[in-house]
Amino acid sequence: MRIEICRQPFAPWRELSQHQDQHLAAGSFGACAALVGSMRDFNCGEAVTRMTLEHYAGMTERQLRQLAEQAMHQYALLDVLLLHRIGELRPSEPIVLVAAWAAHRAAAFNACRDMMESLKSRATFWKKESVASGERWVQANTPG
Amino acid sequence: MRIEICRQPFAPWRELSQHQDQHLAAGSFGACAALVGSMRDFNCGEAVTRMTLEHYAGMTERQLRQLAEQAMHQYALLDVLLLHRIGELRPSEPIVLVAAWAAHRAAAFNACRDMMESLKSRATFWKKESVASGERWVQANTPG
Amino acid sequence: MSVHVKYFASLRQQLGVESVELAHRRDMTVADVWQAVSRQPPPCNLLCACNLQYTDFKQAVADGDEVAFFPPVTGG
Amino acid sequence: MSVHVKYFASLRQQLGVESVELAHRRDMTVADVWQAVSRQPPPCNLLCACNLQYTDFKQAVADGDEVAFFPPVTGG
Repeated sequence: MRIEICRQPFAPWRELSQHQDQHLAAGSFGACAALVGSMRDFNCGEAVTRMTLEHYAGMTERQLRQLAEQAMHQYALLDVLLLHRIGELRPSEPIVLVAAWAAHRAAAFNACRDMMESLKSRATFWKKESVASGERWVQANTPG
Repeated sequence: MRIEICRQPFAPWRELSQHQDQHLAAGSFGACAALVGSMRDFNCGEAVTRMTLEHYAGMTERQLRQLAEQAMHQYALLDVLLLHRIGELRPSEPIVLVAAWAAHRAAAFNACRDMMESLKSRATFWKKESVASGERWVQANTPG
Repeated sequence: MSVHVKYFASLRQQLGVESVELAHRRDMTVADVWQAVSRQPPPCNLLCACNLQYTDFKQAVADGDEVAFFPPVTGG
Repeated sequence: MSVHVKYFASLRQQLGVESVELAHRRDMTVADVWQAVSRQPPPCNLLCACNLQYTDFKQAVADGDEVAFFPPVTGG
Protein backbone atom coordinates (compact mmCIF):
# COMPACT_ATOMS: atom_id res chain seq x y z
CA MET A 1 0.00 0.00 0.00
CA ARG A 2 1.46 3.30 -1.09
CA ILE A 3 -0.25 6.60 -0.29
CA GLU A 4 1.36 9.88 -1.11
CA ILE A 5 0.62 13.57 -1.33
CA CYS A 6 2.77 14.98 -4.15
CA ARG A 7 4.02 18.56 -4.33
CA GLN A 8 5.35 18.09 -7.87
CA PRO A 9 3.72 16.77 -11.07
CA PHE A 10 3.63 12.96 -11.29
CA ALA A 11 3.22 10.49 -14.18
CA PRO A 12 0.31 8.33 -12.97
CA TRP A 13 0.57 5.42 -15.44
CA ARG A 14 4.30 5.11 -14.95
CA GLU A 15 3.89 5.22 -11.16
CA LEU A 16 1.19 2.55 -11.40
CA SER A 17 3.31 0.34 -13.64
CA GLN A 18 6.37 0.67 -11.40
CA HIS A 19 4.39 0.03 -8.25
CA GLN A 20 2.91 -3.12 -9.80
CA ASP A 21 6.29 -4.42 -10.93
CA GLN A 22 7.88 -3.77 -7.56
CA HIS A 23 5.14 -4.75 -5.13
CA LEU A 24 2.74 -7.24 -6.69
CA ALA A 25 3.69 -10.91 -7.03
CA ALA A 26 3.53 -11.92 -10.71
CA GLY A 27 0.41 -14.01 -11.35
CA SER A 28 -1.20 -13.14 -8.01
CA PHE A 29 -3.79 -10.63 -9.24
CA GLY A 30 -6.48 -11.00 -11.88
CA ALA A 31 -7.50 -7.35 -12.11
CA CYS A 32 -6.30 -3.83 -11.55
CA ALA A 33 -8.78 -0.95 -11.71
CA ALA A 34 -7.49 2.62 -11.84
CA LEU A 35 -8.85 6.12 -12.07
CA VAL A 36 -6.82 9.19 -12.88
CA GLY A 37 -8.34 12.62 -12.40
CA SER A 38 -6.58 15.46 -14.16
CA MET A 39 -6.91 19.20 -14.53
CA ARG A 40 -9.11 20.40 -17.38
CA ASP A 41 -8.51 23.70 -19.11
CA PHE A 42 -12.22 24.52 -18.86
CA ASN A 43 -14.69 24.43 -15.94
CA CYS A 44 -18.12 25.93 -15.20
CA GLY A 45 -18.19 27.73 -18.54
CA GLU A 46 -14.79 29.39 -18.27
CA ALA A 47 -11.24 28.72 -19.42
CA VAL A 48 -9.03 27.80 -16.45
CA THR A 49 -5.35 28.66 -16.67
CA ARG A 50 -4.07 27.57 -13.26
CA MET A 51 -5.22 25.74 -10.15
CA THR A 52 -4.04 25.75 -6.54
CA LEU A 53 -4.68 22.66 -4.45
CA GLU A 54 -4.57 23.21 -0.68
CA HIS A 55 -4.81 20.46 1.95
CA TYR A 56 -5.01 20.03 5.71
CA ALA A 57 -1.58 18.52 6.40
CA GLY A 58 -1.88 15.69 8.91
CA MET A 59 -5.62 15.16 8.62
CA THR A 60 -5.57 14.43 4.89
CA GLU A 61 -2.81 11.78 5.09
CA ARG A 62 -4.72 10.10 7.88
CA GLN A 63 -7.97 10.12 5.88
CA LEU A 64 -6.33 8.66 2.80
CA ARG A 65 -4.72 5.91 4.84
CA GLN A 66 -8.03 5.10 6.53
CA LEU A 67 -10.02 4.91 3.31
CA ALA A 68 -7.37 2.74 1.65
CA GLU A 69 -7.22 0.40 4.66
CA GLN A 70 -11.00 0.19 4.70
CA ALA A 71 -11.05 -0.79 1.01
CA MET A 72 -8.18 -3.30 1.45
CA HIS A 73 -10.21 -5.01 4.16
CA GLN A 74 -13.69 -4.75 2.65
CA TYR A 75 -12.69 -5.99 -0.81
CA ALA A 76 -9.79 -8.30 0.15
CA LEU A 77 -7.48 -6.29 -2.09
CA LEU A 78 -3.91 -7.32 -2.83
CA ASP A 79 -2.70 -3.72 -2.95
CA VAL A 80 -3.65 -0.05 -3.27
CA LEU A 81 -1.83 2.90 -4.80
CA LEU A 82 -3.14 6.39 -4.06
CA LEU A 83 -1.41 9.58 -5.16
CA HIS A 84 -2.83 13.10 -4.80
CA ARG A 85 -1.29 16.31 -6.00
CA ILE A 86 -1.13 19.58 -4.06
CA GLY A 87 0.31 23.01 -4.92
CA GLU A 88 0.17 24.93 -8.19
CA LEU A 89 -1.16 22.99 -11.20
CA ARG A 90 -1.35 23.73 -14.91
CA PRO A 91 -4.07 22.28 -17.20
CA SER A 92 -3.60 18.59 -18.10
CA GLU A 93 -1.57 17.83 -14.96
CA PRO A 94 -2.78 14.78 -13.00
CA ILE A 95 -4.57 15.52 -9.72
CA VAL A 96 -5.28 12.08 -8.36
CA LEU A 97 -4.54 8.42 -9.04
CA VAL A 98 -6.46 5.64 -7.29
CA ALA A 99 -5.59 2.04 -8.17
CA ALA A 100 -6.74 -1.27 -6.65
CA TRP A 101 -5.42 -4.78 -7.31
CA ALA A 102 -7.60 -7.83 -6.61
CA ALA A 103 -8.10 -11.44 -7.61
CA HIS A 104 -11.20 -10.53 -9.64
CA ARG A 105 -12.49 -7.45 -11.44
CA ALA A 106 -15.61 -6.75 -9.36
CA ALA A 107 -13.56 -6.17 -6.20
CA ALA A 108 -11.02 -4.03 -8.08
CA PHE A 109 -13.72 -1.87 -9.70
CA ASN A 110 -15.81 -1.43 -6.55
CA ALA A 111 -12.80 -0.66 -4.37
CA CYS A 112 -11.40 1.87 -6.84
CA ARG A 113 -14.73 3.64 -7.09
CA ASP A 114 -15.44 3.58 -3.35
CA MET A 115 -12.01 4.99 -2.54
CA MET A 116 -12.46 7.73 -5.13
CA GLU A 117 -15.92 8.71 -3.89
CA SER A 118 -14.78 8.63 -0.29
CA LEU A 119 -11.79 10.81 -1.15
CA LYS A 120 -13.93 13.28 -3.11
CA SER A 121 -16.55 13.64 -0.38
CA ARG A 122 -14.38 13.54 2.75
CA ALA A 123 -10.66 14.17 2.17
CA THR A 124 -9.55 17.67 3.17
CA PHE A 125 -8.40 19.16 -0.12
CA TRP A 126 -9.60 22.45 -1.63
CA LYS A 127 -9.23 23.79 -5.17
CA LYS A 128 -8.85 27.39 -6.27
CA GLU A 129 -9.02 28.12 -10.00
CA SER A 130 -7.55 31.01 -11.97
CA VAL A 131 -9.89 32.23 -14.68
CA ALA A 132 -9.91 35.39 -16.85
CA SER A 133 -11.91 37.30 -14.24
CA GLY A 134 -9.55 36.36 -11.38
CA GLU A 135 -9.41 33.55 -8.84
CA ARG A 136 -12.31 31.48 -7.51
CA TRP A 137 -12.62 28.69 -4.98
CA VAL A 138 -14.33 25.61 -6.37
CA GLN A 139 -17.61 25.36 -4.41
CA ALA A 140 -18.36 21.65 -4.69
CA ASN A 141 -17.28 18.54 -6.54
CA THR A 142 -19.09 17.08 -9.52
CA PRO A 143 -21.32 14.20 -8.34
CA GLY A 144 -19.85 10.70 -8.72
CA MET B 1 -10.62 5.07 -30.55
CA ARG B 2 -8.18 2.20 -30.76
CA ILE B 3 -9.33 -1.42 -30.61
CA GLU B 4 -6.94 -4.25 -31.11
CA ILE B 5 -6.66 -8.00 -30.72
CA CYS B 6 -3.05 -8.78 -29.81
CA ARG B 7 -1.26 -12.02 -30.62
CA GLN B 8 1.78 -11.05 -28.53
CA PRO B 9 2.12 -9.88 -24.89
CA PHE B 10 1.42 -6.16 -24.41
CA ALA B 11 2.32 -3.63 -21.69
CA PRO B 12 -1.10 -2.17 -20.80
CA TRP B 13 -0.02 0.88 -18.78
CA ARG B 14 2.56 1.90 -21.35
CA GLU B 15 0.03 1.46 -24.17
CA LEU B 16 -2.47 3.56 -22.22
CA SER B 17 0.05 6.28 -21.53
CA GLN B 18 1.22 6.41 -25.14
CA HIS B 19 -2.31 6.45 -26.49
CA GLN B 20 -3.19 9.33 -24.15
CA ASP B 21 -0.12 11.36 -25.16
CA GLN B 22 -0.73 10.80 -28.85
CA HIS B 23 -4.50 11.07 -29.13
CA LEU B 24 -5.96 13.13 -26.29
CA ALA B 25 -5.74 16.92 -26.34
CA ALA B 26 -3.91 18.12 -23.22
CA GLY B 27 -6.39 19.60 -20.73
CA SER B 28 -9.45 18.23 -22.54
CA PHE B 29 -10.25 15.35 -20.19
CA GLY B 30 -10.90 15.33 -16.46
CA ALA B 31 -10.84 11.57 -15.91
CA CYS B 32 -9.52 8.33 -17.29
CA ALA B 33 -10.80 5.02 -15.89
CA ALA B 34 -9.02 1.81 -16.77
CA LEU B 35 -9.26 -1.87 -16.02
CA VAL B 36 -6.58 -4.43 -16.76
CA GLY B 37 -7.39 -8.11 -16.47
CA SER B 38 -4.41 -10.42 -16.27
CA MET B 39 -3.72 -14.11 -16.01
CA ARG B 40 -3.54 -15.53 -12.50
CA ASP B 41 -1.38 -18.53 -11.67
CA PHE B 42 -4.29 -20.08 -9.76
CA ASN B 43 -7.96 -20.67 -10.64
CA CYS B 44 -10.80 -22.86 -9.32
CA GLY B 45 -8.53 -24.41 -6.71
CA GLU B 46 -5.69 -25.40 -9.02
CA ALA B 47 -2.37 -23.96 -10.15
CA VAL B 48 -2.55 -22.82 -13.78
CA THR B 49 0.64 -22.91 -15.81
CA ARG B 50 -0.58 -21.83 -19.24
CA MET B 51 -3.68 -20.48 -20.96
CA THR B 52 -4.86 -20.50 -24.56
CA LEU B 53 -7.21 -17.75 -25.69
CA GLU B 54 -9.24 -18.51 -28.80
CA HIS B 55 -11.49 -16.04 -30.60
CA TYR B 56 -13.96 -15.90 -33.49
CA ALA B 57 -11.98 -13.81 -35.97
CA GLY B 58 -14.23 -11.26 -37.63
CA MET B 59 -17.12 -11.46 -35.17
CA THR B 60 -15.01 -10.48 -32.15
CA GLU B 61 -13.49 -7.37 -33.76
CA ARG B 62 -16.97 -6.27 -34.80
CA GLN B 63 -18.34 -6.80 -31.27
CA LEU B 64 -15.51 -4.85 -29.65
CA ARG B 65 -15.99 -1.98 -32.07
CA GLN B 66 -19.72 -1.93 -31.43
CA LEU B 67 -19.45 -1.93 -27.66
CA ALA B 68 -16.83 0.82 -27.74
CA GLU B 69 -18.93 2.95 -30.10
CA GLN B 70 -21.97 2.40 -27.91
CA ALA B 71 -20.04 3.60 -24.82
CA MET B 72 -18.53 6.58 -26.70
CA HIS B 73 -22.05 7.69 -27.60
CA GLN B 74 -23.85 6.84 -24.34
CA TYR B 75 -21.27 8.49 -22.06
CA ALA B 76 -20.04 11.25 -24.40
CA LEU B 77 -16.50 9.89 -24.07
CA LEU B 78 -13.47 11.64 -25.52
CA ASP B 79 -11.73 8.37 -26.35
CA VAL B 80 -11.57 4.61 -25.76
CA LEU B 81 -8.66 2.19 -25.80
CA LEU B 82 -9.43 -1.53 -25.86
CA LEU B 83 -6.79 -4.25 -26.19
CA HIS B 84 -7.43 -7.99 -25.87
CA ARG B 85 -4.89 -10.75 -26.02
CA ILE B 86 -5.25 -14.05 -27.87
CA GLY B 87 -2.94 -17.07 -28.25
CA GLU B 88 -0.75 -18.75 -25.65
CA LEU B 89 -0.41 -16.93 -22.32
CA ARG B 90 1.77 -17.43 -19.25
CA PRO B 91 0.69 -16.41 -15.73
CA SER B 92 0.86 -12.64 -15.04
CA GLU B 93 0.46 -11.70 -18.72
CA PRO B 94 -2.24 -9.09 -19.40
CA ILE B 95 -5.42 -10.39 -21.04
CA VAL B 96 -7.47 -7.23 -21.49
CA LEU B 97 -7.19 -3.46 -21.15
CA VAL B 98 -10.28 -1.25 -21.25
CA ALA B 99 -9.80 2.51 -20.82
CA ALA B 100 -12.24 5.41 -21.16
CA TRP B 101 -11.52 9.15 -21.17
CA ALA B 102 -14.24 11.66 -20.26
CA ALA B 103 -14.75 15.16 -18.91
CA HIS B 104 -15.81 13.79 -15.52
CA ARG B 105 -15.15 10.65 -13.50
CA ALA B 106 -18.69 9.21 -13.41
CA ALA B 107 -18.83 8.85 -17.18
CA ALA B 108 -15.31 7.37 -17.31
CA PHE B 109 -16.05 4.83 -14.55
CA ASN B 110 -19.45 3.79 -15.90
CA ALA B 111 -18.21 3.49 -19.48
CA CYS B 112 -15.17 1.45 -18.46
CA ARG B 113 -17.28 -0.93 -16.42
CA ASP B 114 -20.05 -1.25 -19.02
CA MET B 115 -17.54 -2.02 -21.77
CA MET B 116 -15.85 -4.61 -19.59
CA GLU B 117 -19.10 -6.34 -18.62
CA SER B 118 -20.34 -6.26 -22.19
CA LEU B 119 -17.06 -7.76 -23.40
CA LYS B 120 -17.10 -10.47 -20.72
CA SER B 121 -20.69 -11.51 -21.38
CA ARG B 122 -20.84 -11.21 -25.19
CA ALA B 123 -17.45 -11.05 -26.95
CA THR B 124 -16.49 -14.32 -28.63
CA PHE B 125 -13.35 -15.34 -26.75
CA TRP B 126 -12.75 -18.68 -25.03
CA LYS B 127 -10.12 -19.70 -22.47
CA LYS B 128 -8.48 -23.06 -22.06
CA GLU B 129 -6.27 -23.57 -18.99
CA SER B 130 -3.38 -25.98 -18.46
CA VAL B 131 -3.40 -27.46 -14.97
CA ALA B 132 -1.50 -30.39 -13.41
CA SER B 133 -4.24 -32.84 -14.46
CA GLY B 134 -4.25 -31.64 -18.09
CA GLU B 135 -6.18 -29.03 -20.06
CA ARG B 136 -9.64 -27.68 -19.27
CA TRP B 137 -11.93 -25.17 -20.96
CA VAL B 138 -13.07 -22.38 -18.63
CA GLN B 139 -16.83 -22.92 -18.25
CA ALA B 140 -17.99 -19.41 -17.37
CA ASN B 141 -16.67 -16.03 -16.32
CA THR B 142 -16.63 -14.76 -12.74
CA PRO B 143 -19.66 -12.48 -12.21
CA GLY B 144 -18.95 -8.73 -12.55
CA MET C 1 -27.92 -23.45 -51.19
CA SER C 2 -24.58 -23.42 -49.43
CA VAL C 3 -23.89 -22.57 -45.77
CA HIS C 4 -20.49 -22.16 -44.08
CA VAL C 5 -20.61 -23.75 -40.61
CA LYS C 6 -18.02 -23.05 -37.90
CA TYR C 7 -17.42 -24.47 -34.44
CA PHE C 8 -15.38 -22.94 -31.63
CA ALA C 9 -13.61 -23.86 -28.40
CA SER C 10 -14.73 -26.99 -26.51
CA LEU C 11 -17.37 -27.69 -29.16
CA ARG C 12 -14.78 -27.63 -31.95
CA GLN C 13 -12.64 -29.99 -29.90
CA GLN C 14 -15.53 -32.40 -29.09
CA LEU C 15 -16.74 -32.58 -32.69
CA GLY C 16 -13.19 -32.77 -33.95
CA VAL C 17 -13.95 -30.33 -36.76
CA GLU C 18 -13.47 -26.58 -37.21
CA SER C 19 -15.69 -25.83 -40.19
CA VAL C 20 -18.04 -27.57 -42.62
CA GLU C 21 -19.45 -26.49 -45.98
CA LEU C 22 -23.10 -27.53 -46.07
CA ALA C 23 -24.92 -27.83 -49.41
CA HIS C 24 -28.69 -28.17 -49.12
CA ARG C 25 -31.81 -27.69 -51.25
CA ARG C 26 -34.71 -26.63 -48.98
CA ASP C 27 -35.04 -23.59 -46.67
CA MET C 28 -33.28 -24.07 -43.37
CA THR C 29 -33.17 -22.55 -39.89
CA VAL C 30 -30.07 -22.40 -37.71
CA ALA C 31 -31.50 -25.42 -35.82
CA ASP C 32 -31.75 -27.34 -39.10
CA VAL C 33 -28.13 -26.50 -39.85
CA TRP C 34 -27.06 -27.90 -36.48
CA GLN C 35 -29.02 -31.08 -37.09
CA ALA C 36 -27.67 -31.52 -40.61
CA VAL C 37 -24.00 -31.23 -39.74
CA SER C 38 -23.45 -32.07 -36.05
CA ARG C 39 -23.46 -35.66 -34.85
CA GLN C 40 -25.04 -35.01 -31.42
CA PRO C 41 -28.02 -33.23 -29.83
CA PRO C 42 -27.33 -29.52 -29.12
CA PRO C 43 -25.76 -28.93 -25.66
CA CYS C 44 -28.14 -26.97 -23.39
CA ASN C 45 -25.89 -23.87 -23.27
CA LEU C 46 -25.13 -23.81 -27.01
CA LEU C 47 -24.85 -20.35 -28.59
CA CYS C 48 -25.10 -19.50 -32.27
CA ALA C 49 -24.32 -16.64 -34.62
CA CYS C 50 -25.27 -15.95 -38.20
CA ASN C 51 -23.05 -13.69 -40.29
CA LEU C 52 -21.01 -12.54 -37.24
CA GLN C 53 -24.04 -11.66 -35.09
CA TYR C 54 -25.71 -13.57 -32.28
CA THR C 55 -28.93 -15.13 -33.41
CA ASP C 56 -31.45 -17.74 -32.24
CA PHE C 57 -32.06 -21.23 -33.51
CA LYS C 58 -35.28 -20.31 -35.33
CA GLN C 59 -33.47 -17.81 -37.58
CA ALA C 60 -33.75 -18.70 -41.30
CA VAL C 61 -30.41 -19.00 -43.09
CA ALA C 62 -29.77 -17.84 -46.65
CA ASP C 63 -27.42 -19.01 -49.37
CA GLY C 64 -23.82 -18.07 -48.52
CA ASP C 65 -24.50 -17.40 -44.82
CA GLU C 66 -21.88 -18.17 -42.19
CA VAL C 67 -23.39 -19.99 -39.20
CA ALA C 68 -21.31 -20.52 -36.05
CA PHE C 69 -21.90 -22.66 -32.95
CA PHE C 70 -20.03 -22.20 -29.68
CA PRO C 71 -20.17 -22.60 -25.88
CA PRO C 72 -20.59 -19.65 -23.43
CA VAL C 73 -17.87 -17.05 -23.97
CA THR C 74 -15.09 -16.61 -21.39
CA GLY C 75 -12.98 -13.66 -22.55
CA GLY C 76 -11.73 -10.63 -20.64
CA MET D 1 -6.99 25.75 28.72
CA SER D 2 -5.44 26.29 25.31
CA VAL D 3 -6.86 25.35 21.89
CA HIS D 4 -5.12 25.51 18.50
CA VAL D 5 -7.55 26.84 15.88
CA LYS D 6 -6.99 26.48 12.12
CA TYR D 7 -8.83 27.79 9.08
CA PHE D 8 -8.59 26.50 5.51
CA ALA D 9 -9.29 27.55 1.91
CA SER D 10 -11.89 30.29 1.27
CA LEU D 11 -12.54 30.61 5.00
CA ARG D 12 -8.86 31.25 5.73
CA GLN D 13 -8.85 33.85 2.98
CA GLN D 14 -12.05 35.58 4.17
CA LEU D 15 -10.92 35.72 7.79
CA GLY D 16 -7.43 36.72 6.74
CA VAL D 17 -5.91 34.35 9.29
CA GLU D 18 -4.53 30.81 9.12
CA SER D 19 -4.36 29.82 12.77
CA VAL D 20 -5.11 31.19 16.23
CA GLU D 21 -4.03 30.08 19.70
CA LEU D 22 -7.04 30.39 22.01
CA ALA D 23 -6.55 30.54 25.80
CA HIS D 24 -9.73 30.10 27.81
CA ARG D 25 -10.85 29.14 31.31
CA ARG D 26 -14.25 27.41 31.13
CA ASP D 27 -15.29 24.23 29.26
CA MET D 28 -15.95 24.82 25.58
CA THR D 29 -17.60 23.15 22.63
CA VAL D 30 -16.42 23.48 19.02
CA ALA D 31 -19.24 26.03 18.53
CA ASP D 32 -17.88 28.06 21.47
CA VAL D 33 -14.44 28.00 19.87
CA TRP D 34 -15.85 29.36 16.62
CA GLN D 35 -17.66 32.14 18.50
CA ALA D 36 -14.62 33.05 20.57
CA VAL D 37 -12.18 33.42 17.68
CA SER D 38 -14.08 34.15 14.43
CA ARG D 39 -15.49 37.57 13.69
CA GLN D 40 -18.63 36.40 11.83
CA PRO D 41 -21.57 33.97 12.18
CA PRO D 42 -20.71 30.44 10.96
CA PRO D 43 -21.41 29.95 7.20
CA CYS D 44 -24.21 27.44 6.65
CA ASN D 45 -21.93 24.83 5.05
CA LEU D 46 -19.11 25.16 7.59
CA LEU D 47 -17.29 21.92 8.47
CA CYS D 48 -15.15 21.27 11.52
CA ALA D 49 -12.61 18.79 12.76
CA CYS D 50 -11.11 18.15 16.17
CA ASN D 51 -7.69 16.50 16.38
CA LEU D 52 -7.68 15.58 12.67
CA GLN D 53 -11.14 13.98 12.66
CA TYR D 54 -14.48 15.35 11.48
CA THR D 55 -16.64 16.31 14.42
CA ASP D 56 -19.81 18.29 15.11
CA PHE D 57 -20.21 21.69 16.73
CA LYS D 58 -21.51 20.27 20.02
CA GLN D 59 -18.29 18.32 20.62
CA ALA D 60 -16.49 19.36 23.82
CA VAL D 61 -12.88 20.40 23.35
CA ALA D 62 -10.05 19.63 25.75
CA ASP D 63 -6.83 21.39 26.63
CA GLY D 64 -4.33 21.13 23.76
CA ASP D 65 -6.89 20.13 21.13
CA GLU D 66 -6.54 21.22 17.52
CA VAL D 67 -9.83 22.52 16.12
CA ALA D 68 -10.16 23.25 12.39
CA PHE D 69 -12.86 25.03 10.39
CA PHE D 70 -13.24 24.74 6.63
CA PRO D 71 -15.67 24.87 3.67
CA PRO D 72 -16.86 21.76 1.74
CA VAL D 73 -13.91 19.77 0.39
CA THR D 74 -13.16 19.72 -3.34
CA GLY D 75 -10.25 17.33 -3.84
CA GLY D 76 -9.77 14.50 -6.29
